[in-house]
Amino acid sequence: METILTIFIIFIAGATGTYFLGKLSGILRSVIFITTLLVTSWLFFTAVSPDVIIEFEIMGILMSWGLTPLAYVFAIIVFGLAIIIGIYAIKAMEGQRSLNFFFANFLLSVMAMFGILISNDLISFFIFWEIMSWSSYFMVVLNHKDVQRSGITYIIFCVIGAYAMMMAIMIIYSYSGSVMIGDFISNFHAFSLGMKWLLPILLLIGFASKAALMPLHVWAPGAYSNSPMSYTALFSGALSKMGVYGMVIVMIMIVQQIPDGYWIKEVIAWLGGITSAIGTLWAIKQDDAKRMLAYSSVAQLGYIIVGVAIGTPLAMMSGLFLAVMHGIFKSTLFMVVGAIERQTGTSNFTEVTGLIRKMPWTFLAALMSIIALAGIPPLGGFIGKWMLYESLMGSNHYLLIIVIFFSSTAAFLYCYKFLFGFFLGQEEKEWSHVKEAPAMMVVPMIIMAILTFVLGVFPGLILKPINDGMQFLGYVSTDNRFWEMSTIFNDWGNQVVMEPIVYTIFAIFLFFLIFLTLKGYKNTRYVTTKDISSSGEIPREDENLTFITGFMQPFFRAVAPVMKRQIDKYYTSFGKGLEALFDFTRRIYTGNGQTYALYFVIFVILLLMFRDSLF
Amino acid sequence: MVGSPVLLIAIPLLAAFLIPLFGMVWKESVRIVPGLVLAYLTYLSASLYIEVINTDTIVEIIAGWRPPWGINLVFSPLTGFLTTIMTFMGFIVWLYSYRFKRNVEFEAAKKYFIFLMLLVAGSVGIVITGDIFNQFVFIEIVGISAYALTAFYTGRDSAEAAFKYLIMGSLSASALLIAIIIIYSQLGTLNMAEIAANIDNMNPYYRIIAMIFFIIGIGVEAEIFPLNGWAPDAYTEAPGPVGGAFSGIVAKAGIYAMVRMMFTLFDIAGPMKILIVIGLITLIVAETSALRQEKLKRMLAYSSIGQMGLVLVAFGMGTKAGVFAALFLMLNHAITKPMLFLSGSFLTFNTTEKYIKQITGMAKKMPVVSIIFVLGALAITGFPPFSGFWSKMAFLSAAADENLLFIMATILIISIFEVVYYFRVINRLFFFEYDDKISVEPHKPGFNGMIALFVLAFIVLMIGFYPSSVTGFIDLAADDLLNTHQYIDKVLQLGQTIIQ
Amino acid sequence: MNYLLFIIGFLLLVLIGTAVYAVRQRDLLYAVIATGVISLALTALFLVLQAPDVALTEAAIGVALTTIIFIITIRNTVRYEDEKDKK
Amino acid sequence: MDTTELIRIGVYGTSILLILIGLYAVLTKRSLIKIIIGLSIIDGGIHLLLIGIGYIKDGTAPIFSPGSENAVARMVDPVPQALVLTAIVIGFGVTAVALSLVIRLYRHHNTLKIDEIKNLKW
Amino acid sequence: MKKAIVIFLLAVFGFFLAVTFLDPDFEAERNHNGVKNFYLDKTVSQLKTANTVTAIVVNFRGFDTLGEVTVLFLAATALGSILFKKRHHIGDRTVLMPASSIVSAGSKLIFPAIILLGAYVFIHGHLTPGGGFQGGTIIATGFLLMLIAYRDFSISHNVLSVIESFAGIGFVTFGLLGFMNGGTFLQNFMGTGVLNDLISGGVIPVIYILVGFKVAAELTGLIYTILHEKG
Repeated sequence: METILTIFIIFIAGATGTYFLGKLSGILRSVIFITTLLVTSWLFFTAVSPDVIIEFEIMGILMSWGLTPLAYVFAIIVFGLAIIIGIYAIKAMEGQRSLNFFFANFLLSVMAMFGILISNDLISFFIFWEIMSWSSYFMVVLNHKDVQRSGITYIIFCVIGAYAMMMAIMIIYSYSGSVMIGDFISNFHAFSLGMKWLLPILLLIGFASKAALMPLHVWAPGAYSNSPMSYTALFSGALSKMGVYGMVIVMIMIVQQIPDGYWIKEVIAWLGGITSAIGTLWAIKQDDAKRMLAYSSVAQLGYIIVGVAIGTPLAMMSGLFLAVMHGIFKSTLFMVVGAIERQTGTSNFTEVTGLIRKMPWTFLAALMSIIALAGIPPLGGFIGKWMLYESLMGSNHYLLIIVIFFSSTAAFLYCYKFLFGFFLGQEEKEWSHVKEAPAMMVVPMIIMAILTFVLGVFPGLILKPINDGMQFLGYVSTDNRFWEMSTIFNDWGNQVVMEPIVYTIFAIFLFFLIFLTLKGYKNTRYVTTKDISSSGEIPREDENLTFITGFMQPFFRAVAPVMKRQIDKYYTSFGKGLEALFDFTRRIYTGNGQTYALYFVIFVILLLMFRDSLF
Repeated sequence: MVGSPVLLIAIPLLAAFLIPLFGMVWKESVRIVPGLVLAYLTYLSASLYIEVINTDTIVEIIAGWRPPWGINLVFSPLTGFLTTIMTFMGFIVWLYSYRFKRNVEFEAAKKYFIFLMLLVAGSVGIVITGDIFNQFVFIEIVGISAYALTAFYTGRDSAEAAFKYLIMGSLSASALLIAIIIIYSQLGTLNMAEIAANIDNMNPYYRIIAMIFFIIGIGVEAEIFPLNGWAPDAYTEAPGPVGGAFSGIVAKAGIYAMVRMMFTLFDIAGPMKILIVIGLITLIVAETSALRQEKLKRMLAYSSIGQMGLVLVAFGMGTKAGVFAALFLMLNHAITKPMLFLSGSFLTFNTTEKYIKQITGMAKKMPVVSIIFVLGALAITGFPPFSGFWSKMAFLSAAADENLLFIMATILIISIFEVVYYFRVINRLFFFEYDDKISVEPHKPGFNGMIALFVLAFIVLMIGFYPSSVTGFIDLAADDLLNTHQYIDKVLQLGQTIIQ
Repeated sequence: MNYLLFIIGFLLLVLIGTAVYAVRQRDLLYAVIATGVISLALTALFLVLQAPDVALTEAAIGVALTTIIFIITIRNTVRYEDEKDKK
Repeated sequence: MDTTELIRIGVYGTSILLILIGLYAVLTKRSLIKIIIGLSIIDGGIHLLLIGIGYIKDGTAPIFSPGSENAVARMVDPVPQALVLTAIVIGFGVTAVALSLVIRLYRHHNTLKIDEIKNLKW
Repeated sequence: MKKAIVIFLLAVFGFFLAVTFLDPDFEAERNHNGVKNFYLDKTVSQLKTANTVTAIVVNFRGFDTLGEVTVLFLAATALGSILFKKRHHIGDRTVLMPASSIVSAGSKLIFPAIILLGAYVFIHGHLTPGGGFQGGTIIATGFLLMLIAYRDFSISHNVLSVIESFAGIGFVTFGLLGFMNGGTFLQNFMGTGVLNDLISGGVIPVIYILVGFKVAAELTGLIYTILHEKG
């Protein structure tokens, strides 16, 4: 049997088994769950090759499944993250509600992502896209928190995107008679000019809604912060990348072909830049780690989209590389928050402090990921950002560089906040009982943290598949200047200065880390967070005086005009207005039978009067 | 030869007259006999349908007079398709309501099952008859059974709903009679095929007037916009399974009558602006009204009306693809909406008001029913891999073929509202804590009801995963509807080859 | 031939007159009886228009049965369209 | 204008007027019974119209008495009569159901005013 | 205000109706023949039924009549269902005032005559004007008279129900017999006899008599139900 089909069957069987057998015993559930993930991943990495294509027909439409090199890059993210997060989730979800459903749905999500990646035609792409939408939706509302608001917002944006996409797909099908992505790309020049603009825009709306690009990003904070953290890690790490995957295809293969399509690229790039700036600003303002990371995800996806939209070889490479890196470090951070929440019961910075000694391994994972996120060498984030800057320079987007630079600098603020808020600072009696998270949670985090480091030092590991993917997209693979950075797996270029720099920085960093830790052990005077007796003010009882409270007030005063125009508010008032309008229009059903009879007569008369134009 | 189409009408009528007699002897028989009859009808319809597909359309004449003099029944791939769905759904609704009013009121139960059976028989009659006045009679049969079923509960508001329905039904019957008068006076016949054959000789003005009166005459059953004020009330007040029967059976018959009239009787080729306009308005008004409903059944009712609008738009495109999409939508809706009504009425069983907030957190107490409800909601909103997706896709593809981008966009935007209100209910059901103060007492669903729901769920999944299992049938049905000349020839010429 | 015309004309006038009366009369009992008169006029008209079968049916159903069930309904509910019409 | 023409116009005109008068009652009268009266007036008008369609000049009833077998040409159209027969009976059935609903409504609402009976709306 | 709007709307509607029906073209372009002559011919030559309307109602369009009978049956059942109350007071007719002795006596006198008339009308349905519907209705009015005149006059619901059921079953059965004998539902499978004989027209008078019984039973039951209704 075809491997792809086998993988699907295993996924479905696994999901069913997890759900039904999970009712019998928790261990059985975990075993089936992990086995499914492992077996599918193993099958995928060993037996699926790009040249196997399955074709079949549904309702007269030819569909086809097969792996492309580009999809392979994303599949690495999906399967890698799924296994690690899956192991983490088993322990992390312990004692939560609806476990059977959670794990079955988790498998469905992974299956849907895999399906998206192996779809060569738009219909099956869309089907898996929608399965991904609803399965992730059920995760968003699984915690019974803020269901009607964040859940509904999420599903609205899901379907806005999906329906835009579906409209495009159906137009493509009816105009060209084929739904193959390849056919669409090669026949694109045959579409009329109007369609040439309409189709990519509709498709981009579809993908952008998942990738949380600016006007369509409002679902992200609520959705990310309300789903179980074990899922958010996958959600932000892998699921949102599906939007990026679609955007890569559209931006490179389609938009290229539009006359004056340059403008779409510019607009998307700018939207990406603005998204990252706004996301960063909002991230700084949050007091809840989950929401902060959610906004941070929005911002990071902004970078990725900038890279993809600019579309020069270097920019594309940076976008894809950042996508992988973001998948790794953001999942780690979400897992960290999940661990902290599990151990302390809250994820609010202002409440939890000084966990560094209670949860050292978690801290290590958090630290590494934060460093990667902030883009400090030698971890992976740096390389991606560096490439992004360079490509922006190369393509003369100087203004955009300012925006990106602003947001990545501002990102330090929330990175710091995250580290300090949770781990550093004084210990409180309240948290003295907190223990390190169980090993089954810590180990995946640490593995991920190590991965950020490994990929930072040996980016070639991941740049090789990315390069293949880019060749598939039509790039010529030798921008030598760029390959020089990866030296260990030196398939492409020359030995380079980068290596000593990396090791030096790493040594300094390690030294600094040890120094900090030692210093922390020795010279701390323990007072409670509420104690500010030295400053002369008498605080009120209810005032929370942790460092994190009111973090960066002056900064926010400065950017207040920007932040005041919060886009969710417009959406909310638009939605409210619509609902009020419909509440009004449905009064047309007055409940009086006589009025209905009157409608009857009016309808007849209208038909009689407009018979010439209606018939 | 397994039987003949006339038995589809005769057997239920015979049974309806027999049931009072049986009831005097053995009380349980008033429940069992209708079920046996509906099961037989389903079997008969399905086997006739298969025969029709394999051989040729059956034109059955009645009283020995061939068309256009006698009344004739036409069992073609199209009517057979619809009849099979209707009888099957009738059986499912019977199965669901088998224990209805058990041990409570024998008389009431007897009448309920008689009405239900005649509702199905009347709807089948509307579909298979080949005579416009006969169709009128069947519409009245359906109408009176529907009024009676709507007013079935002795609560306060059911009579109100039935009365509104009755006013609209009577007015529409009058309009239908006027249309029949115009047709008869101009063409001197009541046979559909004969009318279709001679329609070109008719003065165009009278043609349009007759068509208008037909539209409003059938429009009440087909739930088109200004004539559907009764529908939400009737769906809400009727017993739960009856809401399913209305949406799964009666509305389908209404839609069929309408399109048969437009496509065959008046032989309009190409896009029909009128259907598109009416359908779009119906869709928009109904779906937006559903958005803020507080009662579950009322919300489902508006959703059902909206779907009917969508079906009309699809028919209005007038192309093969459009008709295909419309029939596919009808099939899916006929299965999914009863599924929602039936599972919804299990969920709200122990309440009289049926507020949505009363099912808060019910998934903990009634998991299987809730899951089936969600399945129905996902299917009707067109999420893959469930059945509704394929029909929505067929619809959009047909619209794209005709370059109706505006309509595509409108329908997709309206679908967003649909998703919103269905997901609000799903959220209440699954992702809220069960609360004794607002939620109702869970009801232990009966064995028969669960079987009915499982069968429907299975069909939804089957179509969802393997749409080709039904598309072949729909394809034939669509061809049948579009080929007017074939219809005329079959009825008028082949009418002599009387089936034995 | 003219007397036929006369009869038909008379019956038509009776029909319209009674119909208007039935609609305008606020005492429902009178209105119902006026409806019966409409049926009666229709019966005669059907007879004149050479439809004896229909005339018989209309006479039995329209004049007798419909009127009586209307009257029973009125006895069961209210006699006046509005409370203030009660003299 | 000959006699048949006059009869025709008179009958058609009257039926149209009856339909309109009935509709007027349905649309403006608040009493449920008045509305049903209106519906039956509409029915009457339509029945008259249908009979009018079948009428021909100097027609005779479509009944063969001994010796009149050749009168076919002068007979009025029997089909509308058969239709009216059916329609009258159906109309009676609907009226009976409507009146029973009125009794039910009165039982619950204690009024017959249609604009006070609207618990179900929107 | 509302009335003015309604009158305006009705005027527009009436205008369209008038334009449709009063236009000379409406007559001029009519197809006067259509199915009419065929029916008239066949009624005499094949069905041997004097009353063409009866032939149409029972034979040519017998399927309509089956539906029509069903509508009445449904209406009677629906009435019972709609007016259904938990406690049913039988024989407690307070709706109508007690009848005077003149009415009572007169009713008793006239009742057999009415029943006889009704029976005559439906037995001769195929020969003279009238038939099952008319005769059945006349019989029902007879019972109505008795119900009004005598407050304690009662009819067994079960008897009515049995009559109704048997008549209905008979109708469908005769239809099905035609189906088996002649090939089509409601086929006239019996010998048709001679025109204008009492025993003529084959199955037509039989079916019409069944319809008569059914209509009589249904309408009586219907009136009985509504008469026992208390406000």
